[in-house]
Amino acid sequence: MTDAVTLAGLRAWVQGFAALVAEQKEKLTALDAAIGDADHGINMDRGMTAVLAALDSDDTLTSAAALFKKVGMTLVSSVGGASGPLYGTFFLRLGMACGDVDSLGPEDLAKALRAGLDGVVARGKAEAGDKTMYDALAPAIDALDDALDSGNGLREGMAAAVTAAESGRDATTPMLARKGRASYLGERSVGHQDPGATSSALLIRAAATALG
Amino acid sequence: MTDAVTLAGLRAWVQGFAALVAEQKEKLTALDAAIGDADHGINMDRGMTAVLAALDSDDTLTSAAALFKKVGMTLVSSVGGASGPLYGTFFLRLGMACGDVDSLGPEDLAKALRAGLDGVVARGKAEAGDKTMYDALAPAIDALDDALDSGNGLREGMAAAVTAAESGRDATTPMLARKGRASYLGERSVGHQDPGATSSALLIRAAATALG
Amino acid sequence: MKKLINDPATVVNEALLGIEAAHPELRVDHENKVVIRGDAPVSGKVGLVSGGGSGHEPLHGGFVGPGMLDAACAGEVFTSPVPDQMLAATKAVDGDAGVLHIVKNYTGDVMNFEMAAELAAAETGVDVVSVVTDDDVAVKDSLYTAGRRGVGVTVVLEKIAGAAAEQGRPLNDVAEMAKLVNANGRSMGMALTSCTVPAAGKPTFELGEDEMEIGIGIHGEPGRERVPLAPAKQVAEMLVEPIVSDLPFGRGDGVIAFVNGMGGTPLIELYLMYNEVARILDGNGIQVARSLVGPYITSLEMAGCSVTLVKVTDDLVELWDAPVKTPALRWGV
Amino acid sequence: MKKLINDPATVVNEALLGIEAAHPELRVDHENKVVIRGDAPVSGKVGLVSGGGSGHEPLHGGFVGPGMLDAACAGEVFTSPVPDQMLAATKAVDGDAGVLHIVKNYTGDVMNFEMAAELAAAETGVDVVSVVTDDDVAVKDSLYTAGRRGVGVTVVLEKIAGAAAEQGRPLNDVAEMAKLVNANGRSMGMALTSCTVPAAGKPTFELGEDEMEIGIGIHGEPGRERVPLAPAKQVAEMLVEPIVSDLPFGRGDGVIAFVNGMGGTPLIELYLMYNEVARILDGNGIQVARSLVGPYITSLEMAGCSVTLVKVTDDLVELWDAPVKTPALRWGV
Ligand SMILES: Nc1ncnc2c1ncn2[C@@H]1O[C@H](COP(=O)(O)OP(=O)(O)O)[C@@H](O)[C@H]1O
Ligand SMILES: Nc1ncnc2c1ncn2[C@@H]1O[C@H](COP(=O)(O)OP(=O)(O)O)[C@@H](O)[C@H]1O
Ligand SMILES: [Mg+2]
Ligand SMILES: [Mg+2]
Ligand SMILES: [Mg+2]
Ligand SMILES: [Mg+2]
Repeated sequence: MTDAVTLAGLRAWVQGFAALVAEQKEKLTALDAAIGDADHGINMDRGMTAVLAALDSDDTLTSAAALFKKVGMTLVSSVGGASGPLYGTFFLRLGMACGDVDSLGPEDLAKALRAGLDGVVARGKAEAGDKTMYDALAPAIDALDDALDSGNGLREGMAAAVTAAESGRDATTPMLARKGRASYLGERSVGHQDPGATSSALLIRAAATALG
Repeated sequence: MTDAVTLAGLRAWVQGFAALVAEQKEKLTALDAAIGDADHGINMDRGMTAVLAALDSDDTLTSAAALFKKVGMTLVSSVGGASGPLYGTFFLRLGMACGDVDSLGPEDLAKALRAGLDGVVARGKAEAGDKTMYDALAPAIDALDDALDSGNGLREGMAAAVTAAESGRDATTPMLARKGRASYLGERSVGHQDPGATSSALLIRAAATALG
Repeated sequence: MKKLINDPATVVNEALLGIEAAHPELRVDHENKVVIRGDAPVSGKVGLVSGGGSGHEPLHGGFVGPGMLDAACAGEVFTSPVPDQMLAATKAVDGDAGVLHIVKNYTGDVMNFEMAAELAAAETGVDVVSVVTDDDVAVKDSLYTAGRRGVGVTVVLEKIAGAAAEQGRPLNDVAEMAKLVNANGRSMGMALTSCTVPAAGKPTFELGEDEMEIGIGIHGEPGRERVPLAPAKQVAEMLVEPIVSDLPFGRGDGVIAFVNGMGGTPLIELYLMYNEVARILDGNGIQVARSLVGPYITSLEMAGCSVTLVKVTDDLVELWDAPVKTPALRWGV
Repeated sequence: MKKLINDPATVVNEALLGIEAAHPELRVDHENKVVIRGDAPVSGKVGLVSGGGSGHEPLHGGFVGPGMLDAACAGEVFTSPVPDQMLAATKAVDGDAGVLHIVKNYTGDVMNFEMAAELAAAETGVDVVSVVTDDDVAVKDSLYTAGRRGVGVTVVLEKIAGAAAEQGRPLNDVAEMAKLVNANGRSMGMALTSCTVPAAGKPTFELGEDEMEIGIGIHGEPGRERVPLAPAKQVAEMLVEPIVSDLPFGRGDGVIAFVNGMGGTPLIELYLMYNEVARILDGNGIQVARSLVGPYITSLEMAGCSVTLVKVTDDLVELWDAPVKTPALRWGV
């Protein structure tokens, strides 16, 4: 059996993420209303809707690099706010790391995801425990690495990543925000789940569904 | 028995009116909220409070003319809105008609009240049925005249005046306003009791209590 | 009631203290609650006095200064000032060229200004001429009412009459200009919410979440009719159509177009409304010579807006463009 | 949700159409949602570009014009604009003297302007310097947060930097002036009500009839603490005390004192608040050199206010007094 991820699979991941964001739009916005400015769902949905349109209208996306560059640029150009540059940078770095290929193996995918995460950190300087999307993404990618290292296939690795992302997301609730708008609330940010961590958990879930 | 009205009685009338206005302040404002701008009770109470202060602080008020001039000027200078000039003019004309006396008989009082009413009309051009204070004052003064003409004393006359004022006041409810702010509402003014007619009924009631 | 105040009884006096502190170029007569141009009386210049109930800020105190009003009398919230105030204002701005009283057509305002004019005639020799604004087309069959209310046109009139006075024109000219503006101006307003008179403590009327009032005045009075909430495009039509058909305004007419905020509506919505109004005017072949967008004649914290159109000739536009230096309107200086 | 809009999705675009229609002296790039000074680029002059989420009007578009900004980028409501917009704005105002980016300190604004500066460096040779405003003292221990928010000082900074640029000063001077204003400015805000993001449809937070939020920003974010409603006098103390003790401001200091309305609070209350603020400053021996009272950096229809103090020297006051001609601030011309 081969675990190789195809371009079609990567597209399906992006489209699946767009679908989950659209479905969870109100939820994400409500979470942002509690500790931010009530627009995270609106922002992400605006961005992923633009991404879907961009993918449809562009048939030059014949490599992982091209595909994710398109996704990243589209997010940067349509989302705004904190999540635009952050998700945008994630996909731009992801694409660069994937390179000009139309299929890649689990280890390469894991490396590329890590590169995307590094991009988020480079842009936003978030650390573990700051109550941001990092707290969902980082554990997920660590879990994927561990699974693959211990000889599991992509399906198992992705399943582990989803579990890690979602417990990472849930773990943001008791955290005191140190980045983004939520940090302005000080103690009052405690007890609320971070919207960005929540959308990032959707990103990982979509990956598992499409690639796992 | 003498029906002559003394200066003390006239003062008591003014003070009684002030007391009733203070007591009915919210009611008058609520009526004005429905078809006006929610300030009639506030306006009248501000004015009559100023009047009480003026009467206390002034010991030159040794004639009906002086007393009512003071009341009228104080209302003009402290109430504003439509009711300030209207009630102010009422008392100014009332005082001029009473003249430099410290007591006067029922007929003279009735004549003076009529002069006050004429002042209201001169200032505001209201006619019967316009849904204004006129619709309470005019029937009251007519009733007083009739009672005195048919040989009744001041007490009976004043009792008749109160009845007439209050039915005049109630009769404003179905009227379509043709003067003042309420007239802007057109049909929507129908079904609401006129605030000014309501305060005028209090004026007559206070007169009956003090002079009747 | 949620307001940034200390005591409902002292709102007006305290706001006047704030105006005095924020605008050293103005004088405030606190006893009479009159905001006065710092260099008043300007000798040889017609003095412009306006005033009315408070709660419409910046009207009128925010329009005191070179090129506009010489003095503004502040009444209690939504209650006309008293004659003593107008008399004091008239004396303060009398530069021996006469004084113009600018009065919004409300029974209380008209009667109090009338008494003030009578007192001024008796006490001082000063010539006083009064102009009354009555531009609100929401008031129908005005023959059987107190007449139309004075609303948005008052702002345009005070600017244009102020410019005429600043040019040294005689009292009658200035009054004529003022009447011309009123005769050629029409307004219509609407509300999304009511407002609360501080001394009353609760909203003047209640509006459902899905309702709006069309044809309101500027005193939290209920309007002519209550209708379901509608998109800005339709609201603009409900306001502009009756204005245009009333004067009427026709193809080729030039206008000053004024979209006014009622106090609680943010600027982003007013600009959006202005876009709709401009489209409708364009569709009717009406040319916008000048425009004004913002909260200039308000009704406390009421959410809503009004539209005012004034048909203008070149000389009126010139007077509109003339320098003005007041807290709320300032250009050319 | 009661708003004068057509569709939550098009509020910003339609408001920009209104701004364009109402202000012929400005240009609007609708594709990039940028308001541009009509005569831009002014060759030899440093170009000033700002921008941010919409819903703060008149900030920033209302401050575009001679003596202030050259261009303003409008993001979605409460959402930072995207780099493409800032890049387009930067190109539009590049007069070969460099471009200053004025950025309010929010993670999104900072990161998007950063990306725009990177793109500008890559695509065009233009020098871009960025200044970030972070004056909100409500944000405590800012070392462990995204830092303090940029609020009221932004208005003062844009006016003063705009005047410096208009004088033909070089990019670094203009940037220094801007940083000086931010370094010497502090703000604090409060809310009586929440506000509703059109696309969200319901208030960002709920406040009881007897509660207020102290230490709010300008995005309907909840504040630092929720306290019982208090008289204006105490509200003024809650806002001014933390500002004065933070910089700190001391006896003899001269300041620009700015009482800002959040969008839903009427001017009469803002003047009343200004009176309280002026008293407190007076009690602290702080001299008010200049003042500004009104809704200049708002949070949609939120009721509330903020206080901003900027310590000024004579040369800053001179720049503040310099001519400015924008929709929202206009004097000296
Ligand atoms: N510095 C940062 N690093 C990583 N993630 C961040 C950072 N700042 C904010 N975020 C994420 O962005 C989310 C908010 O996104 P969004 O609401 O779309 O932007 P904005 O805060 O500008 O309105 C937060 O929930 C958080 O997860
Ligand atoms: N032209 C008029 N003639 C007689 N009474 C009038 C006239 N206009 C108004 N009123 C009376 O004044 C009352 C309103 O007074 P008030 O609310 O104090 O003044 P305002 O309408 O200026 O707020 C009305 O209820 C009506 O009885
Ligand atoms: Mg957000
Ligand atoms: Mg009334
Ligand atoms: Mg009134
Ligand atoms: Mg945002």
